[in-house]
Amino acid sequence: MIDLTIKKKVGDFCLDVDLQVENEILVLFGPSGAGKSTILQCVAGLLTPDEGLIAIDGEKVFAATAGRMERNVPVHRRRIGYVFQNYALFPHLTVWQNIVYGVRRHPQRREMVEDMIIRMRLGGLEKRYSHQLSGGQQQRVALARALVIQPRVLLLDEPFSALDTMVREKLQQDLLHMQGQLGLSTLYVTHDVKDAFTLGDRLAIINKGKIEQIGSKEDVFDHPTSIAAARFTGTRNIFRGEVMGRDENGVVILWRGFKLWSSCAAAGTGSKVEFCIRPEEIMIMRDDRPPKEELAQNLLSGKIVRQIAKGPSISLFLKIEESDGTSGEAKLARDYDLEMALPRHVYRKLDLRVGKRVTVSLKRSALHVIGPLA
Amino acid sequence: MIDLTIKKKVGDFCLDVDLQVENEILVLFGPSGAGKSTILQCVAGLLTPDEGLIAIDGEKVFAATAGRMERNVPVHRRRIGYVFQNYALFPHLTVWQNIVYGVRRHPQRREMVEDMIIRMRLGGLEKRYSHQLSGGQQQRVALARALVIQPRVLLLDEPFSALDTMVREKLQQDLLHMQGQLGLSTLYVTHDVKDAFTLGDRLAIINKGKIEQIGSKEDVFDHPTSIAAARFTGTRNIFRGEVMGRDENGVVILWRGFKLWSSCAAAGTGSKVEFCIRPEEIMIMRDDRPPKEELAQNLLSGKIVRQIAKGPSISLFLKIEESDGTSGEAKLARDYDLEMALPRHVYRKLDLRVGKRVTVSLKRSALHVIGPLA
Amino acid sequence: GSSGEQQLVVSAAISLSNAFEEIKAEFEKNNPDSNIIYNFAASGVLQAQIEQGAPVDVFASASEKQMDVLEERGLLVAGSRADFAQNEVVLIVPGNSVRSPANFQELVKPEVIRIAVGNPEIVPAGQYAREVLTNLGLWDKVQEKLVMAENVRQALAYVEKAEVDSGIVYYTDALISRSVVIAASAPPGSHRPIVYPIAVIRGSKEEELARRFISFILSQKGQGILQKYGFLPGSS
Amino acid sequence: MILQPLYLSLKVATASTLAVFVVGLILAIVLAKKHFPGKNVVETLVTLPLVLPPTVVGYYLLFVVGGHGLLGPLLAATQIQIIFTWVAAAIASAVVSLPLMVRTSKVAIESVDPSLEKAARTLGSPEWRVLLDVTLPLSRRGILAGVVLAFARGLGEFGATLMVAGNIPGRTQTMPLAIYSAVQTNKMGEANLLVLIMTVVSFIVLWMVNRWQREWWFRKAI
Amino acid sequence: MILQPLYLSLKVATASTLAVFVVGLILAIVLAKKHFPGKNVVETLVTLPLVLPPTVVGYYLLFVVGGHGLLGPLLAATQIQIIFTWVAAAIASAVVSLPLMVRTSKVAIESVDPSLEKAARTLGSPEWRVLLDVTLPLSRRGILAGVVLAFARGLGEFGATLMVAGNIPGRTQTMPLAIYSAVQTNKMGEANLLVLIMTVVSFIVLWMVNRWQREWWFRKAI
Ligand SMILES: Nc1ncnc2c1ncn2[C@@H]1O[C@H](COP(=O)(O)OP(=O)(O)OP(=O)(O)O)[C@@H](O)[C@H]1O
Ligand SMILES: Nc1ncnc2c1ncn2[C@@H]1O[C@H](COP(=O)(O)OP(=O)(O)OP(=O)(O)O)[C@@H](O)[C@H]1O
Ligand SMILES: [Mg+2]
Ligand SMILES: [Mg+2]
Repeated sequence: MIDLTIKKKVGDFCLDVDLQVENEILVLFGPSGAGKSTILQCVAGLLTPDEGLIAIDGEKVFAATAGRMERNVPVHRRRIGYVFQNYALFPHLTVWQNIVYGVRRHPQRREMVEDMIIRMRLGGLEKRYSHQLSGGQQQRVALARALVIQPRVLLLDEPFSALDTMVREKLQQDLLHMQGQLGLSTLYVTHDVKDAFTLGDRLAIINKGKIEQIGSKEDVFDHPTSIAAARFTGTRNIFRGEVMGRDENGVVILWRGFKLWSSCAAAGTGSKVEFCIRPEEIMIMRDDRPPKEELAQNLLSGKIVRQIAKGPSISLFLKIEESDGTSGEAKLARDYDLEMALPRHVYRKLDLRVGKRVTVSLKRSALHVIGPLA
Repeated sequence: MIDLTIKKKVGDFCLDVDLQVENEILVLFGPSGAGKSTILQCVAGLLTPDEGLIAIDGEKVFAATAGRMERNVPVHRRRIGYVFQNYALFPHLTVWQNIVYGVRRHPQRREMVEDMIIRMRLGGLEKRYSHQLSGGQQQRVALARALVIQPRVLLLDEPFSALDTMVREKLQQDLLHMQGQLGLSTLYVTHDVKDAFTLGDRLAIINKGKIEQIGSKEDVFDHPTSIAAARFTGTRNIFRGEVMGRDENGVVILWRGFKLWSSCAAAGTGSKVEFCIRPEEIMIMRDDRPPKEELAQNLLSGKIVRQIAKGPSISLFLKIEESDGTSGEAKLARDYDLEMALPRHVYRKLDLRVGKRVTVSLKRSALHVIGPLA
Repeated sequence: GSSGEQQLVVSAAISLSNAFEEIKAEFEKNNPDSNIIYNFAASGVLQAQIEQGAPVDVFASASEKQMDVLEERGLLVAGSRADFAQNEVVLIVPGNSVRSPANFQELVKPEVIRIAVGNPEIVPAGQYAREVLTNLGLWDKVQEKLVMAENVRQALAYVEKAEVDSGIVYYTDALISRSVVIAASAPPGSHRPIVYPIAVIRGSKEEELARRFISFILSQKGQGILQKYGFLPGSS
Repeated sequence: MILQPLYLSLKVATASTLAVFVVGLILAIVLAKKHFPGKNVVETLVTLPLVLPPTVVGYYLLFVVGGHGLLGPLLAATQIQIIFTWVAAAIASAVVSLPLMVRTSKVAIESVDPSLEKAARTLGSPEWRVLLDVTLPLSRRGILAGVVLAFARGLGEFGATLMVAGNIPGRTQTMPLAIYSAVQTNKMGEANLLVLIMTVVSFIVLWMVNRWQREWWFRKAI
Repeated sequence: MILQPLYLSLKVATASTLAVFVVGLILAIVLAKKHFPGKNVVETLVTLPLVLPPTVVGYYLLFVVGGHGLLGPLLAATQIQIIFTWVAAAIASAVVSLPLMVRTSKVAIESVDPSLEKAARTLGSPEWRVLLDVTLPLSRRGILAGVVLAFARGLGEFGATLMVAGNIPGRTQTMPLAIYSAVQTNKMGEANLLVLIMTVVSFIVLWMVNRWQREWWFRKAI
């Protein structure tokens, strides 16, 4: 368990966070420069917060109020496993020596290191120095070195960023397994939504040194409570409208002449609200079939203006036609109104292409009004 | 244009590749330690191949046969833009000085650097030193520094790995734009399928120092010509079966008692073949509707044994029931037979969960027989 | 040396070293149980060492000044001091020189550009050179030409290498170099007698042997050896 | 006759280098890692023996280790004599070569990437272990350069040595002193021979260090 | 009386340091970057002046720069006299402090992360630019340490200087010579005063270097 309430100023950057990590993996998600690495460094003791409190497994490792330091356990006694963003491998030690470093007095060190080398698929590289390794191999050594010490807390700063999907997924499974067995409190920084989802129990969106939102991963993805949170989790379509009315299931929002239903009941009639929908939740309606009941609402028509293939899925960018028949608003800088993501097979089946006119449904249950959860 | 035919031995690692890059982005894809960075270094001139030939835009920059060096243009005259995997920022220079370094004699350097700083969203950090930057900020400085010199060739070694999706996509668009305008030959190393797809024109799968497959990205993704290529591109389901017969549209393969149709016509009757299907191409059949004609073939039934949420999509792991009614083969180590990926809304709509029995279709058109293209 | 041996530490001016090595051989022949240990350096260095309590039994100085200081400080065994040798000041020129001065007076001639002397501040030979030149009324005139060597050997080296046109050194020094020529001796009375004093140092554990060593040097045999190296008898 | 001073020189230089290695390294570490008032003063004082002529350093040393010096009473009480022994020569050498070791090592220690030291700390190493395991090994080039310079300086030390150790053949006459004596007594043949031997020996030692450094110690690591 | 030697000492040390900086740095660069047969020999020869007693170095220098030495004919032809001038003192100082500069800078240059040099090359810099823009700036701590050591050694140089520069009052009498004279003549009061001045001057110089290094040059960069 990590309990963290700290303030820290570095240059003109201010970190001010309050986090609890149970025996779980908490993913730190957020834009570059948001303060994620800074948080990890504070927990590790590599940076000293200006004030606040850090407790690990109930033990107070740092405490300071108003500039007066009460307690600051040195780094080496915090028993943390830290994978640095830049690896920080010891250049004068071999792979084996790097990994064994933290457990060199341990009677079972041989087995422990060998086990790690197998897990991390580093067999045959034991005698190499770090400059003789590829980027991904270095990253795996860094992982092995941090995990082998059996820490009580794991701090992982993009530990899989240089790894291919196959190795990455295997190592993630290993990590999940290990974490589950030992119940390690883990702070995990990543930029990859998939990684975040695969590994994380909960998710914290960090932005400009503050926590934008924290909660279960589903919550954060589906119900962002701020525009920033919505943006960082990949909710591409964020709009502003006015609540016109409500029924027992939610509200209806007026947006550019359209009436859009949302299942969120948070906002009162007449209020201006931001609402959003993830690209993969926008459904294309087929001309040949009547719309299914759950999709019959929130229908918009538009033209595909751009498309980007992204491997298994394809992103389509739609310019919608206004309800009064004119096309788009002049004031919008971007050339599209909606971004949607389709599986490739759907795209092929529907014979879509740039220029084609389509009708889409912004699924009511996925149309989320941004704001504090009701 | 880059023309590359080289051999290079580093330690016990052997690189032996033959590549042509037109005015396009060629993605180098492959497992950690495959030799991707080594290729870039050879093109840049930072490593000297043992033998072979490298030509950039028709100019021979390296040539050696049988240990005799004929030509080796020094690095600084190759006019390449190289983004290093570990950034290699100058620690004694500020962000501005780092970026301006390659163009410090250029009359328009001020504008060029300012433009880059805006593109890379580095405004306000001009006077910082690299140790005062976050990982992602460092990476963007490295990108800016390499791009500002308007090179004739771009070598990008995982240039976006430390960036969040939003910045990454913006920069990728910028890069695509720039590449398109200048027609730069670009070698782009990434581990991210999405990035590869978004940016790449063609794709080369590198494995153990060799090119496993090279071709248009769709070709490589949909029609891997080797098991390794299939594996690295995320084609999770790779099986071995026997060709039983064929019709005008393809072949039928016997696999564990099932008859599976494939659109590939490559293999002859009676031959053992490997075949594969990507997880997102496996369709769940709905009990309440008759199977559509294109999915009526290749039906398998099985039980969901595991599921992993991966953000917008969910991976399901299926244990299929043998055609004779028994469940699975004892010899298989993994606890599932098929991996499939569903969009979340489908998963929710179908009310799937671990333990549930489902029928799936391995879409004929997506079932690909591995082997040289016909 | 073995345990039964009597060791005698003799701090001697380095200019005495050749003669003293021979004296040691002779002395040890006559006193089989004794072992002479030399410490050769500039007299000033030796003096400083003795002042700071170096375990020295006998001090043989190249100049009275250092001995006087020690005597004043009561570091000598009373009555043990004796003058054991004298020296002369000579004018030397490089061996192959053509325009060299033939005597002290010619030092003022314009073709004599540089004259090497010991630094009068530090080097005893320098003090005597100053006396000679002052007495001859040349000191002020040749001031500009002087190169102050830090020891006599250095002055000698300059002359040997013809870096200077002449030098003023001890007669004994001039003798050891084959590439210099003695042009003239200092006129009698142009300097105080150059006297080499020797004495037993207070606190010596071998006072008796020390006295015997001094007696040997003052004996005919000792004096004979010194004269072989160009020294004049101690008491004229 | 010639072997004796050579042996003595090597002995003195080795002892002095060992002392300088320990003391200098500790000083370098403290100066590189700690911040305290007067640090600048300490740093300057350490460099001072380089600025003063060795003879002068020797003179001041005489005041310390001489029988009538500062440590005189202590030395008398313990029946230890330092002046006119090879130990005095070693001390003199050590004092004059200390600045070389300190300055060179300090720079090397300061240049170690701090993130590696951080990594070692997260792996459970307290400060002293970080020092031994990471900082010092990664500064080894600089430290070795300091040791080489200190050894060479110790081998060639003359002025201070003459002062405190004397020039006693067979006891404290090191090579430089022997050369000095030979030159002073105009035995130029002997002097040249001694210089040649000194050159050859230094050459062999330095060459071995270079080789060792290149071939073994720095073979693979950066 | 005191200002004259001080001024001379600073002049000699500065000139010598400038020369050592240029020559030493070039040597260090060549030794660090190039591989050629006999490199080890060169490296050892450069270190040699440290091993030989300065007086002996001076003695050999006489053979080179003396009017009748190796360079004699050249010097005679050009009407340049070196021996017995402050230039000779500077040369002597330079020779004995060269090893300090070379060894210290070499280590610093070798320790620069090669990937930064590679990066500079990809950005269009030929080798000499890489050197000026990346290698040398990143070795500046080590180079500065070398310069400080060379300057200090030059300030304190005495043995070799004496030999080739002579001790011509007001012309080549540097501080160390003045101190030496004072000590030799037992004028301890004067000697102490001179040492004090020397200490204060070195202190000011070193302190300024330290400050400059900390506050300005190394302010932010690692
Ligand atoms: N020494 C410093 N001086 C000033 N600002 C600093 C310093 N160190 C870090 N910062 C700033 O602090 C902010 C947080 O940095 P941090 O490394 O925690 O970001 P991050 O969230 O890890 O980003 P990334 O995903 O890019 O690694 C950044 O904006 C960075 O520029
Ligand atoms: N100096 C060396 N000695 C021995 N082997 C080396 C050396 N340098 C690199 N290698 C090996 O060469 C192989 C290719 O390295 P390279 O850096 O090109 O891999 P990569 O494809 O870029 O991998 P990654 O995706 O992990 O960065 C690796 O297996 C690496 O271990
Ligand atoms: Mg970070
Ligand atoms: Mg790589």
